[in-house]
Amino acid sequence: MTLSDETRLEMYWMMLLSRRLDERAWVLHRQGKIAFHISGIGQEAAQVGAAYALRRGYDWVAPYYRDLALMLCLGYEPREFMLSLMGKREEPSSGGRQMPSHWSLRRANVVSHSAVVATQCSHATGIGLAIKMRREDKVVLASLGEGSTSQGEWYEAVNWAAVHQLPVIFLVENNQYAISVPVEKQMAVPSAADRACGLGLRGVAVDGSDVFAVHQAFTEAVELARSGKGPTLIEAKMYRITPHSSDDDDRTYRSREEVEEHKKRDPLLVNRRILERDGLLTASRLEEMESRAKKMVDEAVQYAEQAPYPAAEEAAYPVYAEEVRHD
Amino acid sequence: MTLSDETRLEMYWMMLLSRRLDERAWVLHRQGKIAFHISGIGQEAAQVGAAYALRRGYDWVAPYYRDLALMLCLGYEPREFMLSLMGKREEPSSGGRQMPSHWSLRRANVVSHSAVVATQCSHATGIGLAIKMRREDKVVLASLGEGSTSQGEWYEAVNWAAVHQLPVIFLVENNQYAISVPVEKQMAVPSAADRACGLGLRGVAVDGSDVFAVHQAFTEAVELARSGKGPTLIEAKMYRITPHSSDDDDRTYRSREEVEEHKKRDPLLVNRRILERDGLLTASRLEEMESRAKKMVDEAVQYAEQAPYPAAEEAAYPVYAEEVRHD
Amino acid sequence: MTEITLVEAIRQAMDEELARDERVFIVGEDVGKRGGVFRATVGLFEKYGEERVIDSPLAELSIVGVGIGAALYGMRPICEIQFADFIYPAFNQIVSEAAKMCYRSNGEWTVPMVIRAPYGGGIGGGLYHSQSVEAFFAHVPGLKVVIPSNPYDAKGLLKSAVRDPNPVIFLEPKKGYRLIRGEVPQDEEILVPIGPARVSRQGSDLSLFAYGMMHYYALQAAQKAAEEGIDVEVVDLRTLYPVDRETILTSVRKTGKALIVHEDNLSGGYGAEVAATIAEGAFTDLDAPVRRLCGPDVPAVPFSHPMQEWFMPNPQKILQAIRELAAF
Amino acid sequence: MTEITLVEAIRQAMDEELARDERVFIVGEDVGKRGGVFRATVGLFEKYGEERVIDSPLAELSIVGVGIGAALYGMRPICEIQFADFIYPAFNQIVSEAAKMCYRSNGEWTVPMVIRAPYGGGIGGGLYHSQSVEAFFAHVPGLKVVIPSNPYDAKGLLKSAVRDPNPVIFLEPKKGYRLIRGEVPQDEEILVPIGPARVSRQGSDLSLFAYGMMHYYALQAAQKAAEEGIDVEVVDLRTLYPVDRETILTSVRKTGKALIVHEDNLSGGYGAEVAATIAEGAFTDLDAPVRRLCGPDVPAVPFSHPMQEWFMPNPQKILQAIRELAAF
Ligand SMILES: Cc1ncc(C[n+]2csc(CCOP(=O)(O)OP(=O)(O)O)c2C)c(N)n1
Ligand SMILES: Cc1ncc(C[n+]2csc(CCOP(=O)(O)OP(=O)(O)O)c2C)c(N)n1
Ligand SMILES: [Mg+2]
Ligand SMILES: [Mg+2]
Repeated sequence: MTLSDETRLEMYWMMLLSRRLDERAWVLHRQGKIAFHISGIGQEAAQVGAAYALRRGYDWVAPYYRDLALMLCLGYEPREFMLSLMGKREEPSSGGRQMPSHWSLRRANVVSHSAVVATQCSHATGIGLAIKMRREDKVVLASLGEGSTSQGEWYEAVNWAAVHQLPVIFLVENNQYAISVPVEKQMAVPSAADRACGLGLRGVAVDGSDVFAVHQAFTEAVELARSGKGPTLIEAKMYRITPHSSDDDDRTYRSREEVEEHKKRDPLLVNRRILERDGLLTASRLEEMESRAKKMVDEAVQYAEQAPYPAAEEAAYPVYAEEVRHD
Repeated sequence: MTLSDETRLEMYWMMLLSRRLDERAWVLHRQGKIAFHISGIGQEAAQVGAAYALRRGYDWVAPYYRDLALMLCLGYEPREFMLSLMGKREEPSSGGRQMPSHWSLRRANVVSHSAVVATQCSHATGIGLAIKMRREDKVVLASLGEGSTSQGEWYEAVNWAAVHQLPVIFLVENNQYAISVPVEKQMAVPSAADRACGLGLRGVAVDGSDVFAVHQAFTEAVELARSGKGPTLIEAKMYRITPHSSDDDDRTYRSREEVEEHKKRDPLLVNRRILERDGLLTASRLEEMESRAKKMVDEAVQYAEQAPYPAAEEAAYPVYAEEVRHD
Repeated sequence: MTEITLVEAIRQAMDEELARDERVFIVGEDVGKRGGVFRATVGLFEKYGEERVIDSPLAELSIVGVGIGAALYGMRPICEIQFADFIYPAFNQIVSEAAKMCYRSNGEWTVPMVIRAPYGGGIGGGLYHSQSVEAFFAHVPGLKVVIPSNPYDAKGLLKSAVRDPNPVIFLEPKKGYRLIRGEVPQDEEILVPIGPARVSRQGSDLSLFAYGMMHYYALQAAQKAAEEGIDVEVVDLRTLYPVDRETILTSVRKTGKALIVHEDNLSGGYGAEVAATIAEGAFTDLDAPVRRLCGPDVPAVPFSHPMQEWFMPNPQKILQAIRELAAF
Repeated sequence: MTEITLVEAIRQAMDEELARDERVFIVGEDVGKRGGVFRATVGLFEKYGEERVIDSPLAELSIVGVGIGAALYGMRPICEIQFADFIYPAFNQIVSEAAKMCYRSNGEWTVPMVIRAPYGGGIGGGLYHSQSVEAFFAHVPGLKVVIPSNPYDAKGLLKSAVRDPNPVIFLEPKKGYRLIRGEVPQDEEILVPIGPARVSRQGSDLSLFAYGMMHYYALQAAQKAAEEGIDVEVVDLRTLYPVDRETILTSVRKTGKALIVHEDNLSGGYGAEVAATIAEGAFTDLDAPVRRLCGPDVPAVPFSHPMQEWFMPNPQKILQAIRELAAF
C-alpha cells in the first residue's frame, strides 16, 4: 500500500500533535496543575505507523499507557486527554476513575486496560478468537513495552494466538527500559522480535523512529491477519526519551549523554528529514502545523480546566453492569 | 563420558524396576487397594538418562509426578513408593498429606512439588540462582510435561534462567498429550525444544525412548551448566502409553491403534534391543533382573500394607516451620 | 419430574444455553473430546463443534484472559477451570481485569462471563484437588460468586449466570457431582435468580448457614437434630457475593442463634463475613455467640484418609455443634 | 533517639539484615540502581552489589517463585513487589507454593522469605496503585501477614520477618512512607516479635482496631474523641495472620464495644474476621453491635480527587463512628 503525500503529511501531523500535547502535560505537571503524567515522547512514530495500517474504527485495539499518538489517530481528542490528566468527569476512558493514559474508547473499539502490564494481551487474543468465531475480517492490535514481555501473561496470550492462528498483531514498543531496568535484564535474545521463533508466529523488528517503515511492516502483518494467516509480533525499536513518568528521576540510572545521544533519533526529527527530503514538508507547512497544534493544545487545556470534577458519590458505581448509567 | 557396561545395564535395571513398580500400582488400583495412580510408563528412558548425567545426591532436582524412574535413580525406595500410594505415615514426601507421586526427598536434594503444573520450574531457577550466588558447581534439573510449557510460569522461569545464565536444565517430557489434549493444541512450533530460541538458551530435542541418547544430551548440558555456561532446554520425545491417570479413560480421545503403534517404541523394548545388540543383555541376565524386580516389588507392597496410617490429628501440623516435629 | 445428578444439571444448563444463544461458548482444559475430567461437558463437543467447545492450552490465566477478551467483543464465554485449586494462575485476570472492567471504564465495557470450577474436599484429592476458594472471590467487588447445593439450583443458577452481564464465579461442590441427586423438570426452562439466599428448612431454635456440599450435610444434621427436639432453620447461602444480608439477618432475628458451616479454612473464610454481618445487624436479637464450624487452619485437605476425615466437617460434627449451640 | 520516616526504617531494617546474614538478598523490579520506586532500597545496591540486590525481570510470579527456590536452597530472600496491586500474578506461587511447602512436605522443606509490598490508597494512585490486599493473604494457613503502622515497628517487624522461618507477607502503608515519622534508636538492635497485636492507647469506652495507615488515623481520632470525653482504646493489629485473638478479646471484654477500621473493601475484608472473633469469643461482654468502618464495596480507590476522598476512611469519619458507637 503506497501512502499518498497527504496521508504521509497527516501522519507527521499526528506525531507532532501528540508530541505537543505530551510536552504540555509535562508543563502542567511542573506547574502543579496535574498530579501525574506518563509520556509517549520518542514512541510516536511506531504508534502512528501502526495506527495507519489499521482500518480505524473497524479493527480493535488493546493499547498501553504510552500510546497517546496511537489514541489520537483513533480519534481520541486532545481535550479528552487533558480531561483525563486532570481527573475530570467527562474524561471518556473512566470518568476519572483511572489514572491518566489508561485508555478506553468504546466508540473507537479501544478496550479498557489496567495498569497491570501485559494483561491487555490476552484480551486481544480473546477478541481475535471472537473475530475468528464470527468469521469477520477484523484484526486486533495489542501493544506493550519490551519489559512487559517478561510476563508469563504475554507469553500465554501470544502462544494461544499462534496455536489458534488468530488475527492479532502484538506490537512491542521497545524503548530499552522498564522504568530503570535495561532490556538486557529482561531477555537473553538480542531482539524482542526473536521471541516469536519459540512461539510459532512471524517476528519482525523494525526501526521505530521511521513511521513509514513501521507502517510498511504493519501493513503486511494486517493483511496476513485479515486474510486468516494468523498473528505477527512486531518489535519497534526506539528509546524512551523522558523519565518513566513524572514520579521518576532517570538520572539515578542512566547518563545524560546516553539520553542526548538517542535524541538524535527522535522520531519527529527523523521523519521531518524524510518528508523534507521528499519535498513534502516545507518550513511554512511545518509552521502552520505547529501553530495549529499550539492552538489545539491551548484550547484543550482551557476546556479541561473549566470542566467539572466528578461528584464524590459517583465513585459508588458502576460496580456491576446493572448500575451503568448513561447520562 | 562413556558409560561402562555395568552402568549401562544398571540403567536398564532402573527402567525395569520402575516399570514393574508402576505396573503393580495399576494392579493395586484394580484390586481396590489404592485410590489413585499416575503412571510413568513409557517415560522411563528419559528419566533414567537424565538422572545418570547428574551427580546424584549433590545436584538438585525439581521433578514432576511422572518421574518415578528418576526418583528411583535418586535413591527413592520401592517401599517408599508403595507407602505413598497407600497414604501411609512413613511415606517420605509428605507423611501422607500429598497424593501419590508428588515427590519430595530431602536426603536426595529433591524439592517438594505441588500438583499445580510448572510451579516447580521457578523453584529450580531460584535454586540455580542460589547456586550461582554461592559460587558452587551444582546444577539443578526441573522436569515437566509438554502441556505444562503452555503456562506463563514456565516461560518466566526459563527466561530468568537464561537472562542470569543459571545452571538449570529444563527437561520437557513430551508424551504428546496433556490428559486428552494433543501437543498441537499447546504449541505452534513443531517441537518443544524450539521454544528455546525465543528465550536465548540452547534447545535440544532427543529421542526419549533411547536412554543412552538422552544421557548423552544431558551430559553435555550438565557440563555446560556446571561450568557456568548457563541453562539448556531438553525435550525428550516419547508417548504416554497409559491413560493420564487411574481416573482417566483415554478411549474417549484416542484410538487403540494409535496407542498400539506407539508401544513399538516402548523404551523398555528399545533399550533391551540396544543392549542385546551390544551383547550385554542376555536372556538369563534379564530373567535375573525380572525376578529381582518382582521380589522387590512384592516386598515393598507387603511392607507398605502393614505400615500404619497417620493418626488423624497429625493433620494439624506442621503449618509453620515452628511446628515441624522430628520423630 | 426426573431425578438427575448435580453434574448432569450443570451439563444440561450449558447445553441449553449453547443452544439458545450462539454467543455462548465453552473453553477450558479437556472440555472437548474428553467431555471434561468430571464429564460436565460430555456430548457438547460433538453437538456444537470445536469452535464452541474449545480445548484450550494448559494455561488458566489465559483461559480467563481470553474469555474476558471474547466477552468484551460480545461473546458469552463459559470458562472451565479444571479444579478450583488451579484457579490461582488466573487470579490476576479475575481480580484485576474481569472484576474491575465495568467500574474502571465507567460502564463502557462489561464482562459477561462465567468461570466454572469444581471445588471442595472429601474425595481423596489431597492438598491440590480439594480446595475451597470462595473466600478469595467473595471479597472482590465486581464479581458475583455462586455455589449451588442441589441439581435444581445448579441448573437454574448456571443458566442465570450465563445470562448475567457480569463475571460470575460458579463453584461446584465436586463431591456432590454424582452423590447429590434431585428432581429437575425437563420440560420447562429453569432460571434461579442470582442474589437471594434460600431458607431450605424452616426452624425456630437456631439458624444454620451453609452452601454447597456443606448445605447437603447441614440438612442431614438438621434432620437428626429434629429427632432430638432441636428445630433448626437451614439457610442455603448459594449466592455468596454480593452478600444477601437480608435473608441472613431475617433468619437470625427469628431464631436468635447462628451456626455457620463451611469446609474452607476458618480464619478469613466466608463465615467471617456472615458472622460479622450478624454481629452488626442482629446484635439485639442474639441469644448466643455466633458459632463457626469450618475447616481447620491448615493449608488444605490432606490425602491420607484419616487426615482427610479430620479436616472435613460432616453431618456428625455439625450435629454436635447444633447441640452445643442449642444448649447455650 | 532519632526521628526517622517509615520508609527509612524499612531501608535500615534491610540494610542491617543484609549486613548481618549473607544469605539475605533483595530481589524485585527497580530495587537496584534506582533504589526502588519508593526509594526503600536506596544505597543498598551500591553497598552490597548486584548479586544481593537484584533487578529482576518484570515478572512478579517469578520474583516470588525464584525467591521460593532460593529459600529452599537455604537463602533468605526479600522479594519486593513494586505495588501490592501487582501481587496477583504471583498469587499462585504465594498461595500454592510458599504457604503450603512446609505442611505438604511434612516439614522437610520450609520457605523462609519475606514478600514486601507497598499498599493502600490516598496517594492519587487510582485503581491500580492504591489497593489493599491483606484479606487475600490473611486467610492462607502457612503465611504470616504483617503490617506496621510506625517506624519502630516497621524496622523491628521487618527484621523479625527476615529471620522468620516462614513466608511473611509484609505490607507497607505507602501513604505513610514519608508522612509517618517516629523515634527509632539507632544504637541498638530492634526486633519486634511477629504475632502479638499491641494496645497503642489504653481506654475504657470502646475498642478501636486498626493497622497501617488507618491505625495512624485511629490514634488521631481517639485523641479528638478524648477531647469530647470518649475514652477510646486503640489496638494496632500489626500481625494480621495468624490472628491474635487474645489481644482482641481482652480489649473488647474490657470496653464492651468494638470498632474496626480498614481501607480495604468492607465485605470479606479483614475486619470480618475480627468481628467474627469478637462475636464468638466476647459475646457476653458486648454492649453494642460490632461496627466496621471500611472502604466501600467498589473495586478500588478511584483516581479523581473527590472520588478518592469518598472512598478513603479518615480521622473525621473514624471520629464520627466512635461517637455513634459510644452513644449506643
Ligand atoms: C504487573 C506489573 N508490575 C509492575 C508494574 C509497575 N510498572 C509500571 S510500568 C513498568 C515498566 C514497564 O516497562 P515496559 O514494559 O518496558 O514499558 P515502558 O514503560 O518502557 O513503555 C513497571 C515495572 C506494573 N504496572 N504492572
Ligand atoms: C495449573 C494446573 N492446571 C491443571 C491441572 C490438571 N492437570 C493435571 S496433569 C494435566 C496435564 C499435564 O500435561 P503435561 O504437562 O503434558 O504432562 P503429562 O501429564 O502429559 O506428563 C492437567 C491439565 C494441573 N495439575 N495444574
Ligand atoms: Mg520499555
Ligand atoms: Mg504430556
